[in-house]
Amino acid sequence: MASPPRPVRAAPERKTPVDNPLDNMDRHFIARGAVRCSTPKFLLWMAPWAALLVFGLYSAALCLIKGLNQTNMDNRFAFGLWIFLDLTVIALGAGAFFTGFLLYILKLDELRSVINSAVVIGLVCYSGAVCVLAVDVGQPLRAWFTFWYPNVHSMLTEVTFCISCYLTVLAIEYVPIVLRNRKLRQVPSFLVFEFELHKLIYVLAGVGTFLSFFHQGSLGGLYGVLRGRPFAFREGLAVWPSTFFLFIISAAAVGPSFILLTTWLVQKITRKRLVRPEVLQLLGRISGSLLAVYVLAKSIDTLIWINRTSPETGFQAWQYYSWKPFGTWILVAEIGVCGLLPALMLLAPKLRRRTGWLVSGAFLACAGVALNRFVLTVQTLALPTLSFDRFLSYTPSWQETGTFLAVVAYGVLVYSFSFRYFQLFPQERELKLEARQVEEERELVGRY
Amino acid sequence: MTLRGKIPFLAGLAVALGAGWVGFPHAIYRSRPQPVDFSHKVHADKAGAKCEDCHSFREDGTFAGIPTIDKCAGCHAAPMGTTVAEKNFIDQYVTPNREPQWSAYARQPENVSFSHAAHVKRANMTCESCHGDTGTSGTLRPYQVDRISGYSRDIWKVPNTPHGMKMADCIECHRQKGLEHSCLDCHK
Amino acid sequence: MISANKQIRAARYGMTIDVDRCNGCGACMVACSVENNVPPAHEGATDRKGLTWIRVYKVDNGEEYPNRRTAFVPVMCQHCGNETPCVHVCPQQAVDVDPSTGVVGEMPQRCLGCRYCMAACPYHARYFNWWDPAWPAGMEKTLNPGVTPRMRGVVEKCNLCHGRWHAAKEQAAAAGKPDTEPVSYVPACVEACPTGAIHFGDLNDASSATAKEAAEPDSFRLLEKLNTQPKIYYRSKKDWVRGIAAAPRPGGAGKENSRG
Amino acid sequence: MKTTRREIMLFAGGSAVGVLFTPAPWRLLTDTALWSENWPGIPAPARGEIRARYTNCSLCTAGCAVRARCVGDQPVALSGAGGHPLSHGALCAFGLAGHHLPYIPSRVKQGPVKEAAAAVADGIAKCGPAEYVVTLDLRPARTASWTYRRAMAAVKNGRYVTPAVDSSVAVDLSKARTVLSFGVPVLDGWGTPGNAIAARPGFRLIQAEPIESRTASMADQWLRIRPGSEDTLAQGLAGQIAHAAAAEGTGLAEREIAALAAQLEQNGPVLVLGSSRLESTGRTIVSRRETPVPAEWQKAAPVTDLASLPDGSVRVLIIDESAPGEYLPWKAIEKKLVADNPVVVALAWSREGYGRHAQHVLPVGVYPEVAGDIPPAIDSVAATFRLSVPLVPVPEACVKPEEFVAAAAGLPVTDTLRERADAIHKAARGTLFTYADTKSVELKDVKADDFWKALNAGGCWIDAPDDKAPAARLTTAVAELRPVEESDLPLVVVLSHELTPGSPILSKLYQESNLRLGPNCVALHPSCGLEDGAKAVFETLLGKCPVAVTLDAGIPPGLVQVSASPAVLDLCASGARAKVGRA
Repeated sequence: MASPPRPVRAAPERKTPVDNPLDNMDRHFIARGAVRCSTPKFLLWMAPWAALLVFGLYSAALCLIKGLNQTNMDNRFAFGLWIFLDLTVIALGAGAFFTGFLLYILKLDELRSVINSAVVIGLVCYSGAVCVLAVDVGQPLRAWFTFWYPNVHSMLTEVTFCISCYLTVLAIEYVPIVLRNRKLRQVPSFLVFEFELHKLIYVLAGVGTFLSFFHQGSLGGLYGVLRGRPFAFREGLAVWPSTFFLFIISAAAVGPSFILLTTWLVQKITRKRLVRPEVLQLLGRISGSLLAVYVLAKSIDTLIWINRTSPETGFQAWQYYSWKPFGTWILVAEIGVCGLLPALMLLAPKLRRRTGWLVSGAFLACAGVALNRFVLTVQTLALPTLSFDRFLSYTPSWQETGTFLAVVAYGVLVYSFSFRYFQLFPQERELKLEARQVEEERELVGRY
Repeated sequence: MTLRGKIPFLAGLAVALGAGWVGFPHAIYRSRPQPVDFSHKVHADKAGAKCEDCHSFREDGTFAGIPTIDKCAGCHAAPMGTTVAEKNFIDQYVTPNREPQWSAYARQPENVSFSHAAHVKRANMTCESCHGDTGTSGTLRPYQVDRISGYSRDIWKVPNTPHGMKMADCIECHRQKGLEHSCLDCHK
Repeated sequence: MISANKQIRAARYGMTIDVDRCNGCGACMVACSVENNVPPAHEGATDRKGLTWIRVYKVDNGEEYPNRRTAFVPVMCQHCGNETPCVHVCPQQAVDVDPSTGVVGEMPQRCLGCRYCMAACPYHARYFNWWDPAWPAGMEKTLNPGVTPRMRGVVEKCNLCHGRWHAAKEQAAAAGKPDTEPVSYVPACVEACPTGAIHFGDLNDASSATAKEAAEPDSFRLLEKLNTQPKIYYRSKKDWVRGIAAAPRPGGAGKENSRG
Repeated sequence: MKTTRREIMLFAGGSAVGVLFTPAPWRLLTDTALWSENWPGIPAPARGEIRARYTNCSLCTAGCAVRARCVGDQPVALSGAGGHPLSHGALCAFGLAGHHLPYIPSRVKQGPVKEAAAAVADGIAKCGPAEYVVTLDLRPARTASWTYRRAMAAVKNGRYVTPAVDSSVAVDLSKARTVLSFGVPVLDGWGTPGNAIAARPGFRLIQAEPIESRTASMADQWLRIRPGSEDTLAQGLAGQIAHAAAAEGTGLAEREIAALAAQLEQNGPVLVLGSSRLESTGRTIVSRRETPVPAEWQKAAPVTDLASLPDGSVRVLIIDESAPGEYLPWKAIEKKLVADNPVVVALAWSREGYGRHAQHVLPVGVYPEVAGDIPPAIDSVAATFRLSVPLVPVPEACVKPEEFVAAAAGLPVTDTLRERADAIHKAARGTLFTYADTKSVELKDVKADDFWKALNAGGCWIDAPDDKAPAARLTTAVAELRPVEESDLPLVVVLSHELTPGSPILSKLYQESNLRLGPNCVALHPSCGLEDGAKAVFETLLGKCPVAVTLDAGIPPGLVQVSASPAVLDLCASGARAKVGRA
């Protein structure tokens, strides 16, 4: 993806360098007005990720064919790395629905410049999560039972339904992005289809938002309902435990941060300006304010849990933290360092204007949510419930890690591909033209 | 789009529908002949045998199912009729005292715990209500088994009855009788 | 459901386990595995990847000699009677409570192996088939036809010997007894316990020995405060043993001195 | 007309849509799910009529009464047969899975029967004046044992050797008010489990052993003594040495010993197990009448103690381990063999015993394949006669140990069990207890044939109580702890009494949980520096063997608990010095 540092002026789309025909054989597919690196360079970038993906697929195949004995999970650590991964990526992928929500429902038009990127990220995260889930169950052939004999009381049913529906929505949202590809536009019926689809986008955004709110919540509920695990169990508002709502807020908060983070990353790697800084700052502001709300809610919830919920089940909250290495530091890190701190960083206009602060704020926010999901999945299972239990440890096997990495590789590949051939950042072109004008003016100034 | 343009699409549609509705239902089953050409009818009429004469209960209350060869030998030690089928049966199985490898049409999956006693003795159900007219059939139809799941075709549909022997069929009746409590009522 | 069928008196099958009588011989674990066609361990199996529907834990009071005391606690599915944690988490109704017996049943053939129920169970009484079941050549002849072997990738657990329940029911039917007859059988572990530490019966039937024992002052249930209302009652005259019903000792203490 | 790509795509699209409206995809979805219920490798249990058959467990001398639930003729589950006056319907973990034994992976399936017979005959012929032909019988006092004794009497220089167990002495738990046990697993497999449990309320149990065993945890009092100091404690209590000295040697407090001594004074009768230093009081240990044998058997070789044979003197050694009994370390046996190629034949069903050392290993039937009687248990005051009856057919390749030995000695092969039964019937004492109906009848009211039938349908003859039975002494009737051998290895061995080999299902007790110590496993204190489950090497002066480590805070530092499998017993006894190092 990284393009050679060539003077911007030298790259108006009309005269892209054709010195070597091999160099840019796919240029007709590249969006008009965008400059991308040469094909070999692109392939060079993709190769290692593809290799990683293959390795990952191999380890996943092992788990499917030989069974889950390939993992280091066991009867006590029934959930492991994979569930942690699912919860995290789905939280990070929340940017897709939330940006859509802000853009199409709340009419926050500045976000149009990142919505496509957001959709791609969402698609990557969700499809990745679903694939890993399919490996994680012992009998994938029976996965459809959940749809045929659903247990409506189970949070997992809610999750399964919403995620699979929302994945479809994302796929539909992804189609127009594909169809706007320079080459595909030439097919008239595609253009029509794309136009029709685009009229749907508000509906899709609405549906997507609704679905997402639900499964983000039910993912939280997943652990909140475990009355057998006092460390995770939370009291309910209506039919849902508090974690249901905490997950919605945290996901909504961290989604924009993750988009901010990825966009910044892409800009760094490609050495291009893709969106105006104001957009990133806006994302930061949204993320920050929601994060503040989350931290507040989380703190209140934690206090209630420490002082009422947990003691009522016979477990003194402090004793959870007496099992090393999971000391109280983890609580501090989760709410303070990775919650309150980034919230303040992103809310302070001065800091926000500095890319360094902005980005590290966003990063901390993401880290915080990841930590939260880790605590809920891994620490919950590690802690003893019976008085004669042991405190357990678990390290994933290479097959588990491989499958995990496959998702990462898959994400990078899909994103890189989309970035190269589709218009992920509408502002990219105008930003480039501006840059050129600035350049020319400077020259004029220089001449006289 | 013109009709002409639609033709390939419609063709594909037709082919798929045909294959799916006509070809597939046959292809999915493997057919296996029964070892002996046995006639329930003859035994019912000539020998005046009732079902439970051969398909009996054991002392422990379990159902014996298909009778063993010594039961047959009880009458067929020597040919009673003149049919070739009977002669072959005696030569191949009775005389060498070899069990025929019957295939039970109504054999339920391994995880089903079906109690004939509960249905026949307590609920006084007739054999026909589940097994259809097998008891009066003149010949044994070939045993058809699903190629993938390995379950008998009768599970899906018992010939000449409105029902099959699927879980849904059991539940339907149990629900009417208010005897549906949990999975492990009928599963083991 | 049950309401539709008045003549069945809803029972609550339960157990009382006298911890003071248990000498940790493991007969119950063996009898259970034999009865329920639980396969021998795969060579890769450990005490965390094994299949033990009933598992006897060796616990002690954490003291040093001469005050050190040890006891053995058999733990199987506790058949929770209230908000049964595993039932309402299962996404596809593979777990249910039989209203006519109170037995928490699990259907391996319906299970997709998501293991959510295992995370939900505070008693760690549910076990996952990490391997396909395997018996040494010839030993499959000794399998019990009353219980079907499970396949790899599904969860299984104690169901109070439902195979025996079915057999008892069938014999009652064959003998022409009505369905209202309270089913008379005992699970394999109860039959096997050489010290007679485990008793099984209907907790709803106040006249039954089990119900009486469960009501004794020295009886207790594991993690009672979770309010899962288990139907497995434990008994002991020793205070420290009754203490094990409570939440774990805080970090480190009693970490490695529980074996089993 | 030529088909365009566009038409092909349309066609494909059409069929794709069409398929969705046929049963095919949905049925395939269902079928694959159904297939996952019975995919390859999941056995379907055989169906058939459920019947109960009765026998006696022959895995140890307890010979507990067994009720076998059979499908057709194949036992699928064992349980204790209720109402039995001695075993009280109890069955231990090993007995409960006894019906798996014919299929254990370590089973000996075939062996060089003819070669072995020839070698034995040759050996007997070659046997010099100062050399012996020996039959080693791990479980004496069986009818088969009598055959061996008669055979050895018929052979020149024949000797009948058993692990020194005196079958004429019995322990009467019901008489004891205090039981002082030196590491004897009174409540964990010793004697007849059912009987010990039934008698338990009647006595106060004091368990003296270095590690809190299952018995110790159930005892009224547990004395944690230094390993190997059992004798010292016994001497102290017997007043042979001062309490101070005893305290010094055992690591107990002096007043503890004094208190204990006083207790034994007041709270008699006292039964002492595991030490012959200390007298049992009252009639808690009595001599037991021999189960009648046919008169013509009396011309039999006496029981010889292995130790009494001179080293390098055994030319032919036939070991019968068809019935598990006390295992003599191979080292002790080996040095008795002649230097120039001795003949050693092991009659075994498991490769894990002497089969590892003998040059001829012959397969024999295993419980519940073969008929055989079980000698009365140590805690059975009355003589008994009960048969372990075959429930499953024995493989063709197997030999009958008695017949093999009898043939070697040129003895006629007869139905010895039936002869014994008739001899008992002739004596016309005692009662016959039958399991199916849990009834007892006077033997004199039973016809000989009915007696024989009853024994084979699951029954037990129990001798009439013998009130004049004189009090006796346990010499070494209970496996006595051997003294610490001299060595500077850091750890002291404490054997745990686990019975091996057993059914693979016993993995529930060790591999899949840590309830018991598995074969070739050692338990150490967490401070030992090894990790839980680590592979390690167990080493004594006599050699080394690979073991798996279990960490257990219940084991005092400096001790190592080892499960007594043959491989381990070849290396050490309780109290021996050992070390456990990384593999």
